[in-house]
Amino acid sequence: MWNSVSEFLAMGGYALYVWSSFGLCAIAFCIEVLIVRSQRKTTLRRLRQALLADQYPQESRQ
Amino acid sequence: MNAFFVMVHRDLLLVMRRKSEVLTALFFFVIVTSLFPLGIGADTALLRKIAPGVIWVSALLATLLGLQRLFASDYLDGTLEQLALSPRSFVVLVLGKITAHWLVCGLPLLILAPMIGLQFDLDNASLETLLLTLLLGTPVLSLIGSIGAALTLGLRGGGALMSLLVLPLYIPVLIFGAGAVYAKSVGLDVAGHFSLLGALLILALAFAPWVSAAALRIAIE
Amino acid sequence: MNDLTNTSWLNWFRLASPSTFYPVAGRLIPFFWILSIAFGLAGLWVSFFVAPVDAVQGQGYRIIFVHVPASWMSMFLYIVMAAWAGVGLVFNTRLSAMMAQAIAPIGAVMAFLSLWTGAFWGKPMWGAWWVWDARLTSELILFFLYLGFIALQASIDQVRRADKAGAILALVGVVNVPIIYFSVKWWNTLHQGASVSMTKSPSMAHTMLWGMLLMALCFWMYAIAMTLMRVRVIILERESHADWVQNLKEVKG
Amino acid sequence: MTAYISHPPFTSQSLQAKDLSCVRGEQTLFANLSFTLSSGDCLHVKGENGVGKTSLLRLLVGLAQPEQGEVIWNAANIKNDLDNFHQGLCFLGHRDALKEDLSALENLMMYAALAKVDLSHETALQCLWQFGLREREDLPVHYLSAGQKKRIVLARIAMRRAPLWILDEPFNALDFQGVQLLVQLIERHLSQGGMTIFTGHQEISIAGSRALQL
Repeated sequence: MWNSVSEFLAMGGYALYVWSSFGLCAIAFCIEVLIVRSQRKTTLRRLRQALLADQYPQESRQ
Repeated sequence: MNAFFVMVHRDLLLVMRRKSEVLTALFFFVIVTSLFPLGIGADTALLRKIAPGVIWVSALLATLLGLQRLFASDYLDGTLEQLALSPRSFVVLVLGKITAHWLVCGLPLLILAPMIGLQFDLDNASLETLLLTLLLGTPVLSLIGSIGAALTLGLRGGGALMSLLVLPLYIPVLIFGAGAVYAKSVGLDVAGHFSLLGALLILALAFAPWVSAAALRIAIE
Repeated sequence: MNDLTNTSWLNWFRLASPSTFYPVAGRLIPFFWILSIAFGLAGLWVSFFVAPVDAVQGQGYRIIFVHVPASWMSMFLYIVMAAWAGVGLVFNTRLSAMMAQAIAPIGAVMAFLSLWTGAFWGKPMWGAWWVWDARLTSELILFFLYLGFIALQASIDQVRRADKAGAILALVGVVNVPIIYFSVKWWNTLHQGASVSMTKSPSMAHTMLWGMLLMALCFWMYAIAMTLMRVRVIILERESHADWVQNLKEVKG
Repeated sequence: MTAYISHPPFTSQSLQAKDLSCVRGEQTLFANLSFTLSSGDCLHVKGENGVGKTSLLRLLVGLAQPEQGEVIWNAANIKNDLDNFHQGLCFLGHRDALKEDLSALENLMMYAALAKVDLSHETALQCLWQFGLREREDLPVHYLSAGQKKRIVLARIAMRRAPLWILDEPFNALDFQGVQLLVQLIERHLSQGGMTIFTGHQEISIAGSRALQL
């Protein structure tokens, strides 16, 4: 199909459009994964703090 | 049916007592439509072409403006709870309120539209089609809009949120309404448009009051 | 007979409780990630190295291998979201409402990608970034419906009301989507005559279909993995007071 | 007190709460609360602020769903047939639920129409006068004082022929006379086989009423 890497990258003159389409999808998916992972981290941290606060009520109440 | 007329009578009575709120929505309709020639220029051929679209979009926005008050005052003074708990069927009462809103915010648009048609130099045939589409379309706007009003009842920023929820659902009515006038001006047959507008009206009449009542029950929980 | 349904129904509903669903979802996520990557690699291989060049549109047509799956998924996910929301409304199960809330952002991303890849497609083929093509316009409206759902759920504080209001909006939306698609298509033919459709290029090579199908499966597996990841976060946020959350190893740690 | 709007006594009915529990946000307000109310009973729900009195009433009325447990009206869960339950219910919430722009008479007539009670003009006026609203019946409600507004609500309750009254802090904003009026109204309602549940911090002595401490 492609006889050289540069021809593959040129994508018959449509390089900008084809690669930005695929690139955009890849980036969108990665961003979404990162967002959800960071949400998970912050939620877990908040839960841990709440747990610690419960375990030492006197200390947290002073 | 008595409950329906009780609600319509009460809401019209309330509107008569406080005319200012209603007139703002109608003035809004007139002002928005007369802005377009100022923005686009007075070339009558062009104005005649965009007239149906402009009038229909302004009707959409005017109805949306009027919808915010549909349930808000009853929600604030506790009457909505009493309506939900009254022996009458809540859905019929909600339909009564929607009809009252249409009589106050939808019908006057029909009366104002010819005046605006003159501004846009619309010929009689297009004007007549426009009035018929508005007659069929504005009740659908009130019905679908009531769902948005019920869902966003009591929320901060409810107005903007309601337009985000409701405007996409208005698109079919806008397309068939404005499309009918365009088709008429181009000489195409408009029977298809009117039957579709009628279908939308029947669908909205069948579902909207029931869905709005369910959304209201959730809002006052 | 009734003890059979009894047990099968029982563990089905037991699975529906967040505390049992949370670990199950945790184990499923890597499985779907592997599937998504596998289908993705196969799809990319077919779309770039197997599918022939298009006679009319040259190499540029390969954008359909992302554009069409994204459109399919945006539509499919809206229906799945509305289904979960409907189940949540009827059976009053909290987990289904959480699933609907978890699916919405992914559907919105798919619609967003479909719009942008459609624009990248339109520029070389028709010379304009945005074309009032029937499908693209309907996709834009579907994107607004997603935004409406997410905005409504975000602006309601009480969780119970947010779930139910979102469910009603999703069900109203799912009834309106076909009407909107039909009316936009009607509007499009009225004003412009039949527009150039993207996928109906004359010789739809067999391999092109395979390319799109594989990429669609990749997007689907990705969507499931993302839904499960997001729903686990939602479960943690909503059940933060439940004691099963507190002695989770991630929390006790 | 001249004759009220007279109506025949009620048939025997019963309201039963079966291990109700209510959660607001993350906090459980009360759990497995049960009681039974039959004709002629009166229940005074007591408890300091925020303990869940209003939430309990909203559960009993069907405005909200309980976390667990059920509310049974005449041996049928209210969830199954809400409309039928509402035929026999008169609920008074925190807010007076009166339209400020309408007059006292218009408000009363509207509620009569909603309650399927055909109230003639004279009886409506009669009813308003009994509750001390003489010459104020045509005044828009927002000119009236809180006590006077509450008296319109009392007129609404008296006019409404419902066996079950659920009143949320009905004695607020009422002067001494108003309190006596309401007590007599409730006692008369009980003597006719009606039922009443009410909340309130005032010490109210109603014959045969029992207290429920939340």
